[in-house]
Amino acid sequence: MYNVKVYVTYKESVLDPQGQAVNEAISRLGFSGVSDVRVGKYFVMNIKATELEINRKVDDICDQLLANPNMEHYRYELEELGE
Amino acid sequence: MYNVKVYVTYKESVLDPQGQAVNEAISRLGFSGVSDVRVGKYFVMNIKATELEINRKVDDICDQLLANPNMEHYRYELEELGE
Amino acid sequence: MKFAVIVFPGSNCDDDLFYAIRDGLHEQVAFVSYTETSLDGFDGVLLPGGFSYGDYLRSGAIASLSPIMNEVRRFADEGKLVFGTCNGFQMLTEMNLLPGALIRNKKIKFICKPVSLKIVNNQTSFTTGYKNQTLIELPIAHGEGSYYCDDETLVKLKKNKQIVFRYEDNPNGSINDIAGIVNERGNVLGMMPHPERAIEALLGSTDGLDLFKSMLMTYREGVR
Amino acid sequence: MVMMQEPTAQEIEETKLYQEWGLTDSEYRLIKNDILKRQPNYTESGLFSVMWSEHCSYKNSRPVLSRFPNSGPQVLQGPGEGAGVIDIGDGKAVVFKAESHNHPSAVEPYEGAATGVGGIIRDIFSMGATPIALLDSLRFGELDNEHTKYLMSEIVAGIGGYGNCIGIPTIGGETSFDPCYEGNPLVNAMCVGLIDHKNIQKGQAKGNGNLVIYVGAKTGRDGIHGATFASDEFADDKETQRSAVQVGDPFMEKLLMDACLELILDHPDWLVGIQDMGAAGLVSSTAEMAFKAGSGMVLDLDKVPQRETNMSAYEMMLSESQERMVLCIKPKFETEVTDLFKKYDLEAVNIGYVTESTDYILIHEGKIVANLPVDSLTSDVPVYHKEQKEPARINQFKNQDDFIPEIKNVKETWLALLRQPTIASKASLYETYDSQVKVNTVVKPGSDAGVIRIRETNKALAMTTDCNARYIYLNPKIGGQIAVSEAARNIVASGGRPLAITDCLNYGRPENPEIFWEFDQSAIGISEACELFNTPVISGNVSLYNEFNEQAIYPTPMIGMVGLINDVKHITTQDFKHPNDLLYLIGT
Ligand SMILES: Nc1ncnc2c1ncn2[C@@H]1O[C@H](COP(=O)(O)OP(=O)(O)O)[C@@H](O)[C@H]1O
Repeated sequence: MYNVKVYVTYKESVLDPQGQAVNEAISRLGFSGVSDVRVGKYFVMNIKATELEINRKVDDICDQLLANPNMEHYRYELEELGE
Repeated sequence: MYNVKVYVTYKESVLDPQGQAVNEAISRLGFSGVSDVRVGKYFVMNIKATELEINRKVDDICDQLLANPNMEHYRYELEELGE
Repeated sequence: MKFAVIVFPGSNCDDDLFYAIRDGLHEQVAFVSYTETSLDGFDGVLLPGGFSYGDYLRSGAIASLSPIMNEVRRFADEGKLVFGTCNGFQMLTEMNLLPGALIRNKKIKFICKPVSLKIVNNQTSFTTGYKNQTLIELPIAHGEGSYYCDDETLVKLKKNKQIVFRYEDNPNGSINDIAGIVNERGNVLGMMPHPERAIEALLGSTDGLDLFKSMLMTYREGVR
Repeated sequence: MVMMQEPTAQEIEETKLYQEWGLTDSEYRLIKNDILKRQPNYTESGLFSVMWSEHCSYKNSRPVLSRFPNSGPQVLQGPGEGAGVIDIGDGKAVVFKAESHNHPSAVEPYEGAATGVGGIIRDIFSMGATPIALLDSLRFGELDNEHTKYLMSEIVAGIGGYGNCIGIPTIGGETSFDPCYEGNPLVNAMCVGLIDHKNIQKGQAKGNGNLVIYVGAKTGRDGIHGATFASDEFADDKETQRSAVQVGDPFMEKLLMDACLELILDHPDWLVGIQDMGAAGLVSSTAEMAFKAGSGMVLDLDKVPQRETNMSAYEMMLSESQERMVLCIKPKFETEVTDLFKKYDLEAVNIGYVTESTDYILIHEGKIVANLPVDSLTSDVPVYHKEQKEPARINQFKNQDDFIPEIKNVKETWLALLRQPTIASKASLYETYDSQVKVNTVVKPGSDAGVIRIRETNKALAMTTDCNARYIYLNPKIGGQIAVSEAARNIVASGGRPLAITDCLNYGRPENPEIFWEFDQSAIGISEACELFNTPVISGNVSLYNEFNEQAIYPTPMIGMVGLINDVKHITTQDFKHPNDLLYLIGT
């Protein structure tokens, strides 16, 4: 069993209006020196799989569902949980 | 200057309809053994601050804007970028 | 001509399309569930707006994996007419039946209002009833309607005359003011505005009716 | 996970734990000495505390509400059920109600507003009606600080987020700004539905042996004591109250709505009663259903679908998880009902049955955890006649000279007025609501009232929400009359004839005699105007304790009115149509 954390963000070339809005809101709150805010999605899940299978399985789930390759990138972290 | 990654998720006891929908979709795609999917938000940004200030600054931004402490948890990672 | 309106869990403009065909176009129309696997007997497919699966992952993403969608793909591959509006457009891009993607509106917020559109290509199966370069008014109602594609795709869209509608006053940040596109073959149209909500004068505009009439004309003359 | 040891009945009495849940000493004594003739246990004390809260029992407001006219030949269902019902001819009727979600929205503005909309929609479809429109009524502090701007944009996004997703057009509302709402914004939502007379449902659990069925989302620990929480005021330092956050799932509600309507419309013979789980969730819905039918009920809590582990009976009964309904069905149709909901990917679970007695019995882990007479929860609640006192300001206003504004430059004054957020166009708010989905919207937000045509007839319905709280602050009785009159004018100006009203009565703490006076006086004003317009009050909602750091809001009784337009040709809108058209001023 693995605990899997997946991070999905827009590709660099894609405008991120939410990131911009958050950046502006941070400034309006009076915080200075904050820039380049990007907003993405974050998924946490448990997956049953062997060490051999797990990367392939996570890649497949990301490619087929969690990220849209036309506009998004993903990366992930695995943590083995034991049984 | 720091590169800051903030992860915001619902507290355990809060309903996560997105997580549910994604979990079911993963199962329908034919992937077995995936459970407890939770969906959160992920923010990446650059922040100008000294080592002494940075934690306080990120905490403040999270408490005041990025997370609602009534229903969400956050955690973050810092990476020093130099000037 | 017999139209299928595909209904997904969370679709909510299925009625809008149904009435447009039945009461506006006076043709046959039936709802088809996302669980079905056949489109036998139908001549056109309509993918409705709404929030399939709550749009909880990305708009249209989960719906595009439904059983019926394999059949929709086959239907499109045969050159038959497929039309998606709003959430339907988002599904078509998620399935790669149309290029690009729809992302959050530039100003983040959901927008519901009438907008002016220019007919950029009236030589498609969906627009023969319109005159080129004329303006029509259709409602929009979306939060993730900003059309995005990479430069290469945009060049191709222009070269192949795949851009069908452009916004006069871009409401959502779409690249190149794109409001609707067809596939290369010209038998699949996706657009964010809602022609099915502009069928009756009582409700404000009838500019959407010609789109469905064009589909009917194309069908009668044999799909080009 | 560490399991909390529940306090014993004796400990609850000794430590007066019940006080923390909102029960007074005398209420506790009434329960112990007169009703049960024993000490209530932990679960039972919890049931009493929510069912006897103002939010569920109207124990403070009932004497005031009894002033309202609520009958008439057009009224098919007055207050008492999920929503009121008014005949509109042709075998059809209109169903509507309004509800407040002020406190949840102050804590988590997006979800608070969204779940407010979700709750009022359930009230409408639980009557058997198809929801056709939503309206809202919003009050914020002045837009001069980031927090108010944040509240406004999140609340508006929450209302739109829910309505847009479920696919019910939001066609009207009102928004105004005043410093008195700064710490306690008001979020009132109204839903209107359409029904054929023959389909009108009741929230009842009747017939020995009939099944109690739970449908919709699983139960979690969210919103426990939400009803008590709505019956308490806010202060900066009360962080502990702020655990009652619920998240809305409009997608789930869309499935639930479609499934319930299919059951009601296509299989009336399977169904005995239906009710939504709103404030005080499972206990309130089931106890009311049994009470209305004069029945008893046995519930097996182990069968309740649970989202979290190790939930206690207390937590399950008091949870306010959203998107849940209770049905009472005939046992021979259990499989059919389960299958119908399965088609929508929803669970329908048998959690209990109706009995001939009037005992309300809860079983958890094989043990009886509560055994109470049903009436003790619903009708034995003491009714309080609160003290009233005219606030000093009222007399002061009476003796004050009329204010005569001095206008030096008409253009500047006019522009300054238009710049006031309360007067300025609200297009930037209502354009984030899908006002057209389902293609029946003839008049969208931006005119006097929203108008929805009724398909397959020539008729249409006009609807509006109105309240100018300043007038009520100045003179509650006349202000109440003005609120109803304004709503009526908006209906008439849209081509309709007023039919009836619903309301959301928002005030401060009723323990303050001046506030109670405001409450009562404005109800008198509203009643007088309703008599005159022949618009009975067919449903509504009371929200008290709207205070922040002991500063109460203006008395704000929002009026929601619906009117009938007999022919779509009569629909009128407020905008100017042609150059050289003549303008008339009518009235005084
Ligand atoms: N929160 C809201 N939701 C929907 N529509 C709104 C809202 N606030 C204002 N409106 C619309 O804006 C218009 C003006 O409303 P309001 O500010 O109350 O002015 P009026 O005094 O004309 O009633 C109305 O058509 C109303 O329906």
